Amino acid sequence: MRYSVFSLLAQALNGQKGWKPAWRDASPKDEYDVVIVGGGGHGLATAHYLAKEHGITNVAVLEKSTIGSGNVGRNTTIIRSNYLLPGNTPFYEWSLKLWEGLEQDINYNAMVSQRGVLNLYHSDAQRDAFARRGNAMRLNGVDAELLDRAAVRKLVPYLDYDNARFPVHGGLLQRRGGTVRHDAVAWGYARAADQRGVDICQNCEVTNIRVENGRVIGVDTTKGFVRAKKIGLAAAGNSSRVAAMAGLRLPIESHVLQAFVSEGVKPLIDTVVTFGAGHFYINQSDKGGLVFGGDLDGYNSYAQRGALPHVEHLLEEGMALMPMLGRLRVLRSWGGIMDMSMDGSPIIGTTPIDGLYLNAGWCYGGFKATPASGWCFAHTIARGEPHVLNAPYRLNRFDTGHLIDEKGAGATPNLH
Amino acid sequence: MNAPANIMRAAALSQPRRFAEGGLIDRSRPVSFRFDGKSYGGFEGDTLASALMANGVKLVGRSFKYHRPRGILSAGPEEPNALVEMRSGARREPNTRATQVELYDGLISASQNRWPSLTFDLRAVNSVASPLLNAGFYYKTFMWPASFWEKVYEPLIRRAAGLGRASGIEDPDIYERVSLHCDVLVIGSGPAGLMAALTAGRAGARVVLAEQDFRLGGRLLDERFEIDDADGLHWLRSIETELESLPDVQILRRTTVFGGFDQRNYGAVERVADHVPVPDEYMPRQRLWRITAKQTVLASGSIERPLVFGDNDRPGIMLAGAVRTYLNRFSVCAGERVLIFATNDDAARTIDDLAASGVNIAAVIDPRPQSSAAMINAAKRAGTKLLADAVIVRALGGRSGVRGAEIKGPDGEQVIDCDLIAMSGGWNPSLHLTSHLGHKPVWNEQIAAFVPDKLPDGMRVAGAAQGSFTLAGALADGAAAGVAAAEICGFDGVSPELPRIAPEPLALTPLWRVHGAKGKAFIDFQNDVTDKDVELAGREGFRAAELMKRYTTLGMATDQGKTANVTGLAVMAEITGSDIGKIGTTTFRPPFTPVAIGAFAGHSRGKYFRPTRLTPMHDWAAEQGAVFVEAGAWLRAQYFPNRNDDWLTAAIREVKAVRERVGVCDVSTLGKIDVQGPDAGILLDRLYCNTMSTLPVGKVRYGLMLRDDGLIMDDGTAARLADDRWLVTTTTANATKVMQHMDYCAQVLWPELDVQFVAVTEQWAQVSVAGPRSRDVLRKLVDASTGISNEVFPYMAAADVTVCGGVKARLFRISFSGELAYELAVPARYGDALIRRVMHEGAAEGIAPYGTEALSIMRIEKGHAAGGELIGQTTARDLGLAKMMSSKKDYVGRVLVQRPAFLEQDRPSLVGFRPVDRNQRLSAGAHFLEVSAKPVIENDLGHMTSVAAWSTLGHSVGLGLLAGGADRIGSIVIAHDPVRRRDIPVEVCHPVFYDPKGEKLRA
Amino acid sequence: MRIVCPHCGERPVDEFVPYGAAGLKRPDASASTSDWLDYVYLRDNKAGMHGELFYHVGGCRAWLIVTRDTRTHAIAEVVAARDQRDAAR
Amino acid sequence: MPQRIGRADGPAGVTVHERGDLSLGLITARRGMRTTCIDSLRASYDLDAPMTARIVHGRTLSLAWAGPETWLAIGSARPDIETELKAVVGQAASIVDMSDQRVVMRISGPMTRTVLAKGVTIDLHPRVFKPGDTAITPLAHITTQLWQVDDTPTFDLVSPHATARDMFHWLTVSAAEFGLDVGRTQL
Ligand SMILES: Cc1cc2nc3c(=O)[nH]c(=O)nc-3n(C[C@H](O)[C@H](O)[C@H](O)COP(=O)(O)OP(=O)(O)OC[C@H]3O[C@@H](n4cnc5c(N)ncnc54)[C@H](O)[C@@H]3O)c2cc1C
Ligand SMILES: NC(=O)c1ccc[n+]([C@@H]2O[C@H](COP(=O)([O-])OP(=O)(O)OC[C@H]3O[C@@H](n4cnc5c(N)ncnc54)[C@H](O)[C@@H]3O)[C@@H](O)[C@H]2O)c1
Ligand SMILES: Cc1cc2nc3c(=O)[nH]c(=O)nc-3n(C[C@H](O)[C@H](O)[C@H](O)COP(=O)(O)O)c2cc1C
Ligand SMILES: [Zn+2]
Repeated sequence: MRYSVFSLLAQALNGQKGWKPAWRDASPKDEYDVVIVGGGGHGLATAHYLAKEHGITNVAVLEKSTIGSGNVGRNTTIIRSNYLLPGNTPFYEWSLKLWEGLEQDINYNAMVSQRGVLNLYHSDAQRDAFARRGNAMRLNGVDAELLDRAAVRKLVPYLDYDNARFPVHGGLLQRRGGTVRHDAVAWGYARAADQRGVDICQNCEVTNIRVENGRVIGVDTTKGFVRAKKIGLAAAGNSSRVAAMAGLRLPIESHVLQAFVSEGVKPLIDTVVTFGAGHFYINQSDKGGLVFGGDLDGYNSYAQRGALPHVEHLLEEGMALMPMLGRLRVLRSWGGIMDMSMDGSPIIGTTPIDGLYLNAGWCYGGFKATPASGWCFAHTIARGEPHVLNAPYRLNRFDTGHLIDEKGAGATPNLH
Repeated sequence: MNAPANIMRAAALSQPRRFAEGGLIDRSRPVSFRFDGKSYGGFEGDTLASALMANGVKLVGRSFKYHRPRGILSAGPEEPNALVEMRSGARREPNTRATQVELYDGLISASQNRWPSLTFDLRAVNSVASPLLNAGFYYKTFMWPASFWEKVYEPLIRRAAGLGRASGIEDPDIYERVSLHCDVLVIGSGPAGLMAALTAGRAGARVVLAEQDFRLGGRLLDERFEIDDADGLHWLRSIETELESLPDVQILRRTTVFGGFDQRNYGAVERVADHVPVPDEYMPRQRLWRITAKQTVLASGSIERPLVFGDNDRPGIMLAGAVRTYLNRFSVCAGERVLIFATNDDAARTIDDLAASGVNIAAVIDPRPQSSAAMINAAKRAGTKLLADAVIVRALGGRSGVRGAEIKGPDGEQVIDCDLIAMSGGWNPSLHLTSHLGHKPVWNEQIAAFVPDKLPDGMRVAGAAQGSFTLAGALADGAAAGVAAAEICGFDGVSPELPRIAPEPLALTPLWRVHGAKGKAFIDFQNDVTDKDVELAGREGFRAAELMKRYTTLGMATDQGKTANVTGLAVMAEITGSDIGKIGTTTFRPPFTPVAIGAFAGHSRGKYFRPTRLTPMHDWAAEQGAVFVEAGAWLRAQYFPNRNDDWLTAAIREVKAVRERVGVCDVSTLGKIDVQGPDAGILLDRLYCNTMSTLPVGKVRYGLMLRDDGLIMDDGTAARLADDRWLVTTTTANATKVMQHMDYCAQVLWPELDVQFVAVTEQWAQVSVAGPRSRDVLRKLVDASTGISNEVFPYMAAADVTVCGGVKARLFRISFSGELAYELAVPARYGDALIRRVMHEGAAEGIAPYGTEALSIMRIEKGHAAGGELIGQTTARDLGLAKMMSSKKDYVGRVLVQRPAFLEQDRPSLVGFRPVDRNQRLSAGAHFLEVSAKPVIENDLGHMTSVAAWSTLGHSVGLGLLAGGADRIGSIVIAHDPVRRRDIPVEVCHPVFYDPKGEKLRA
Repeated sequence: MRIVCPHCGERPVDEFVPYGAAGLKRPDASASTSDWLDYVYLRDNKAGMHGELFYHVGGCRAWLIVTRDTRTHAIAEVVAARDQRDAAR
Repeated sequence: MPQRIGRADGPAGVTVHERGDLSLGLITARRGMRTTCIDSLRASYDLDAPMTARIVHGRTLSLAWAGPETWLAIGSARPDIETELKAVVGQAASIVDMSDQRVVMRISGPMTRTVLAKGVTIDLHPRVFKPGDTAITPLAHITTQLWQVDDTPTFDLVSPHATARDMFHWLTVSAAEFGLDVGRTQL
C-alpha cells in the first residue's frame, strides 16, 4: 500500500486496521537470477536498484537474522561526502544525491536531515589538511566551507573554547551532510524492493556458496539450497566469513566499534560535530538522544560489544570537547562489527569467481554509502562489470597499488 | 530559595499524606525542598518521590509524545514517569528519576516536557492527534510536498525532541575514577546479597557489596517481614553491623553496578555527593568504579510489572510493591482509598500492609477465574471485597489523578471509586547484568518471566534475580552463592544456619493486557507505547523482538523498558500466536541505569585531558614570552614575539637571525632511541630503506623508514656512537610509533637479532644552534681540546663531548635549517642551564631564540620533507628520494613499493612553488590546475603540502606534490584554494630554494 | 577486556596496542610479489580461536600473541612473541 | 616546612617528595647472556637481579625488574652510572643512563593506596602487592613504574621527566580530599 495523505487518514479513521506487512516474509524459492547475501542497508538497496534500474526482479535477499539487525541498525547515522581522494568523493557525492531524493524514490520517510557535518581542526597542519580535502570536494562540485574559530564558535557555541588541551582552531563544514534515521533506511528499501517483487527472506543464513567450474551455482542456507545465476555478497562485518565459503581470502579484518546514546534532552546540538584531536563525534537524534561514537576498540572481534576502558577514553574526549556533557547520562551503549579493509576504503566489484560479486570493507563509513553502494552494486551485478563510480573500489587494487587510503594509515586496518 | 525560613519550616511540617509514625525516615531531621517553584517539606531518609507523595503531589511530569499527565509509578530505578530536572544553572540535570533522588535540604527540582506549565500543557493536543501519531507514523508521512520536509516538518519534529533540558554550560563538579579489585563482588544488598556478602566475608574473602540505594536491605526495607519471629529490620541491622566490622568487606552504598564486561570486569558508579546541594570541597560528585572481581554474585532482585488496561497511566496508578515501599519505608500513602488489581498472590501482602496502616481498600480485583486462598483470606482479614475473574477496563479521573475505575467482571461492569490503584502483573528478575556479555535469558513458565540461563564467567545469581521470589529462597540462595564464590577464591566458606521465615504465597497467572480495555492502554509509559502500537507493529510485519522494539520504540526510553519489555513481548506473542520464549528478549546493554558522562571521564578534563609534555627548557622559553603550540603531546615554542609582534613578524626576525647570525632552538622533542648490541647495524639496515651499517663511528646519516606497503613511515637520523651503539632520532609526531615498530621488528620479525634499545627522548635536552656564527658560539661551550673546526668536526659528524667544563654532552653536526648548524644534547637536568648559557655566550654573536614557525620556514626553503609531506600516502620516489632505497639488501617495504601505481609517470611528486606575483601568499592545501583549466576534479594536478608565508627570498614559497613534478619546473600553474577563496598563479620550481648546493651547511 | 601479560600480570586492554593476526610468515627477500601481497593484505579473519598480536605499550613493551575466541572474547593463551619464536627453534 | 595541599585539618593522608640525587640506569641483557649478566651484577653488588616484577635493594644500588631481561638500576647519585654498570656487565648487557629520563616521587601515608587507585588499575591490596613488588603501568595516561617500599605504605613512582608536572597535578587533585603534604620538591 502506498503511503499518501489519503491512505494515512483512511487508516487513522479505521483504527490503523488496514495496514499490511511492510514487506512479505518470504521463503526462498528454488532459483533466482540474483541472490543477495545480507539484508542490511546495502543488500536491500542493491535489490531495490536491481529491480528499479535494471528490471531484474527475480531476486532474493537472504538475511540470517532480521532485516536491519546488522550495522544499518546500529550506526551513528551520519551521512556526508566530505572525502579527499578521487576514488571516494564522486561516489559519496552520488550517494548524498540519492539520499536527497530518497523518500520520493522509495515512498518512505527515512528522515534525511541535512543539518551539517563539522570536522574540527586543532592545528595549522590539520587546517591545511582539511583545506586540501575541502578543495578536493569543491573540485568535485561538493559543498565545503573552511571555518575559522570565530565562525565555529558561532555555529557551535558549547565547545570548550577557553580551557582546552587541544584548542579548537576552526572546522571544515559540509552543510549538506547530516543524519538519516538508520532503521528506516533498511525498512524503506525492504518495502520498496518487496513491492517490485524481490523476496526478502529473514532468518535464512547462508552457510555455503557452491562453485562449479569457477562459476557460482547457488547457496546453501538454513532453509535449503537456493540456486542462483549470480550472487552478491553484502554481509558487512561478516564478509570474510561469507567470502571464505567460496574460498576467497579478503584484505579485511573484523573489528568492533562502539556507539552510545544519551538520555533524550531538548534540542541542544544542531550539527554533527567531530573532534579533531581524538576520535569523538556527536549528533542529536530526532528523539533527543545524543548519539556519539569514536574509535574502534582495535582488536579483531565478531562479538557486538566493546570494553569499558574504551568507553572511558571516548568519554574523556567527549568531555574535552564539550564540558557541558558532564551531567548528561549515557543511556545505552552497543557495538557493531565492521569490515575494516586494508586501506580504509570499500570493495565493490567482481571477484575471481564467475557470477560472484563482492560488496565489503565499509569500515565505519558505509551507512552514508548505502544508496550509492546499492546503486553501483546493482549495476555491477546486472552488467557484470563495475560502474565508473565504483571502478576504483575493485578488489585487485591492492595488487597494483592503487590504494584509496584517506588517512594514510597503511595496511593496519584498525587505524583507518 | 529565598523563602523566609519559618515558611519553609512550616512547609516541612505539613505533609498531608504522611503517617504520624513509622518508616525509615528521620523525623527529627526535617528538610525543605522545591518542586516547580513551590516549597515542600520532607525528612531525611526520604526520596524526592516519597516526599512529593507525602505532600500530596500526584502530577509530576508529562509523557514524551502525547504529553499525558503522569505521576509516580514505582519506587526505584525502573521509574518511567517521575522524571524531573534537578538543580539549576550549570548544575541543572535533566531526566532524573525522583524515585532515586535522596532528599536533601535545599533540593530544587522541576517537572519537564511541559509548556507552559505542568498542569496546563498546550502540547497535550498531541493526544488529540494520536490516531495519526502511532508507531512508525514518521516513516509514512511528512513526504508531501517534498520540499516541506526540510522547511516545515523536520524542524517541528526536532523541536519536539527530548524530555528535560541540559544546562548547556560546563559542569562545575569533579568526577573521579577508581580501580577496585576483589574476590567476590556482590551486586545488590537485599536478603540474597546480604547473605552472599556475609558468608563470603566471614570466609575471609575480599568482598565488595554494591547497592544502588542509600540504604542496604533491598525489599527488607519495603516489606513487613518477620525473620526468626522478629521484625526483619532487626536482622538487617545485625547483618549490616557485622558486615561493617569485617575488614575486607567494602560496602559501597549509592553505587550502581551498571555494566558487565569481558574478563570479569564491571563498571559501577557511586553517587558520592548527589544527596547534598553541592559537593564538599575536594570531593567528587560521582565516582566511577572499575571493578575486577574473581567471582560475582548478582543479587539484584526483581522488578514488578504493571498491568495494561485503559488509561493505566493516570497519576495515582502505581505498582503494588511500590505502594508498600512508600507505606512501609517512607510512611506515606498516595491515596486514601486504594483499589488493588493483581494477577498474583503478592496482593495479599498489599492488602495486609494497607489494612495495617488503616488505609481504606476499595476492592481487590483478581483477573484469575478463581482467586487463591491467600487472597481470599487477606481480603477477609481486611474486610474488603475481592472480585475474582474481573479486570479494570479503564481508569477514570483527570489531570489530578485517578478517581475510580471501570471494572468488568462476571457480574458485568461497575465503577469503583478510588484515588489510588495498586497494580501487580508479577515480577521480572532483574537479570540485565547476566546478559551484557550476550547470554540470553530463557522463559520460565512457572513464574511467567525470563530467568538467567548461561552466565558470564565467574558470575552466579541469587534471590529474586534468578527467580527465587521468596525471602527464604533469597536467603538460601545468597548463602549458597557466597560460600561457593568464596571457595572458588580459595577460602573455606561455611553456610550459616538460615533464619526461620513464614511461607509466602506466590501463585500467579499472567495477564498481559486487559482485552476490551477502553482508552489508551500503555505498555511503555515513557515512550507512550500502547498495546495498539504493538498490534500495529504485528500487522505490519515488525514481529521479531528487535523489530518491534525499533518500530514502536518500546523499551527505548530512559528506563530502557524495565517495566515494559516483557509485557510488550508477551503481547506480541499473544497477537501473533507465538511463544514468548521463542520471541525472546531484546538485547540488554550497559548501562543498567544511565550514567553521567562526566563520571566516565574523571579527572581527564580540560587542560588535563591528556598529559602535557614539557621540555627542560620550557620555563626558560616561557620567560622569554614564547607562544607555545601543541606538537603531539608536547608543547613547543612556536615563536618569540617582541611585544605585540604577530607570529609572522616574529618568525621573520628569527629566520633572519639564523640566516645572518645565529639562532638557537629547543629540539628536545625529537624522538630519540638508544640502540645497542652486536646486531644493531643489521636491524637498522632492515628498518631503513637506505644502508646504515656502513656508517663509521662518529657519523650521522639521514634515514627513511618505510612501511610494509612501501609508503614512508618516518624519517630521521641515525648516529653511530660506537661500534655497537647508535642513536636514532624520529620526528616528534612519530616517536611512539617508531618505537613500537622497532620492538615489532626485533621481537616478532627477527627475534634472533642481538639488539637492545630504549627511548631516551627525555633523558636529553637538545638544542639546535644554527647560523653562520654557530661555530663561534659552540666553541665557547664545548670542552674538546681538539676544537670543532670543520676539519675536526665536519658536516654529519657526531661525538660524545663535554660542555661547560665537564657536563656530559652529545654533539651532532646536522642541519635542518640549511645553515652551518649543530645539535647539542645534555642530560635533561642541565637543559635549562644550557639554553641560558647558549644565549649568554651567543649574545656577542647576536644570537636569537627561534621557534617552530621559523624552523618550518627554513626547512621549506631547504625543501626538506616533513609533516605535510610524510602523510602516509607518499613514497620515497614521490619525494625525490628514490635513490635512498637500497637495491642491495632486504628492508621493510622493499617489495611492495615496486607496485605499478607507485611507478606511474603522472604520480604527483615533490616540487617547489613561488607566487608569480611575489606579493601573494601561498596556502597549503591548495590544489593545482593548469592555468586555463576548469576547476573540476579531472583537471586536478596535486596539492600544496607546505608553505612558508615568507622566505629569505623575500616572498612566500611552498612545497607541493604535482603531477609531472620535475618536468614542469619553470611552468606556471594555478594554486586553487576555493575554501579560502584564493586562486594564485604559481611558478613551479626546484624544491630547494635556499643554498641549493648545500655549501652553507658544510662551511 | 583484560589480558594477562606473561610478564606483568592481568591488565586492562587499553594498556595494549592490538595489531591484527599473529603467525603470519614474513616472506623472505626472494619471495614473489604475490607472496608479499598475501602477507601484507590478506587475512583469515576467523570467527573463533584466533591468534592476535598485542603490544604491551603501557607495561613491559613485549609483543604478545593472544589466542582468543573472536566471538566470545574468551582468552585461551597469552605468550610473548619472542618466547614463542624461541620455543619453535 | 612541608606545604599542605587540599584538606587542611588533621594529619595528611598522603605525603610526597621528589627523590632527587639519584642515578638510574637501564640494563638489558644481550641475547643469551642473561645468566652472565645476572652473575656479574651479583658479583659487584651482591644483588640477585629479579626475574619477576620485584625490586631488590643492595647497599649502593637497587635493581628493579623492568621488563623481560631488563632491569632498572637505581642508586644514590654517582658521576656516571652508565660507565659504572658497563664496567660491571661488559658485553653481557646494554646499558643506558636514564637518570634524567625519569623522575622519582615517593609517596607515603595511610591513604596512599586509595589515592593510587585513582590513577593505576593494578591491584595494590596488601594481600596482593607487597613491599618489594613493582609494576609498570599507566597512571592517568602516563606510563609509570612503581614499587612498594614499606608497609606504611610507601611507594616510589618513577615516571617520565616531561610529564612530571601533570603527574604532580594528578596527585594533588587525587589526594586533596585527604590532605597532601608536599616535602622538598622541585616538581
Ligand atoms: C557503531 C557504528 C557506527 C557507525 N557509524 C556510521 C556513520 O555514522 N556513518 C556511516 O556512514 N557509517 C557508519 N557505520 C558503518 C555502517 O553502519 C556500515 O558500514 C554499513 O551499515 C554496512 O552495510 P550494511 O548496512 O549492508 O550492513 P549490515 O546492516 O551489517 O548488513 C549485513 C547483513 O548481512 C547479514 N549476514 C551476515 N552473514 C550472513 C550470512 N551468512 N547469511 C545471511 N546473512 C548474513 C547480517 O546479518 C547483516 O544483516 C557505523 C557502524 C557502526 C557499527
Ligand atoms: N512477593 C513476590 O512475589 C516477590 C517477588 C519478587 C521478590 N520478592 C521479595 O524480594 C526479595 C528478594 O530478595 P533479593 O535479595 O533477591 O532482592 P531485593 O529486591 O531484596 O534486593 C535487590 C537489591 O539489589 C539492588 N540492586 C539491583 N540492581 C543493582 C545494581 N545494578 N547495582 C547495585 N544495586 C542493585 C536493589 O537496589 C536492591 O536493594 C525477597 O524479600 C522476596 O520476598 C517478592
Ligand atoms: C542512531 C541511534 C539512536 C538510538 N537511540 C536509542 C534510544 O533512544 N534508546 C535506546 O534504547 N536505544 C537507542 N539506540 C540503540 C538501540 O537500542 C540498539 O542498542 C542498537 O540499535 C544496537 O542494537 P542491539 O543493542 O540490539 O545490539 C539507538 C541506536 C542508534 C543507531
Ligand atoms: Zn607486560
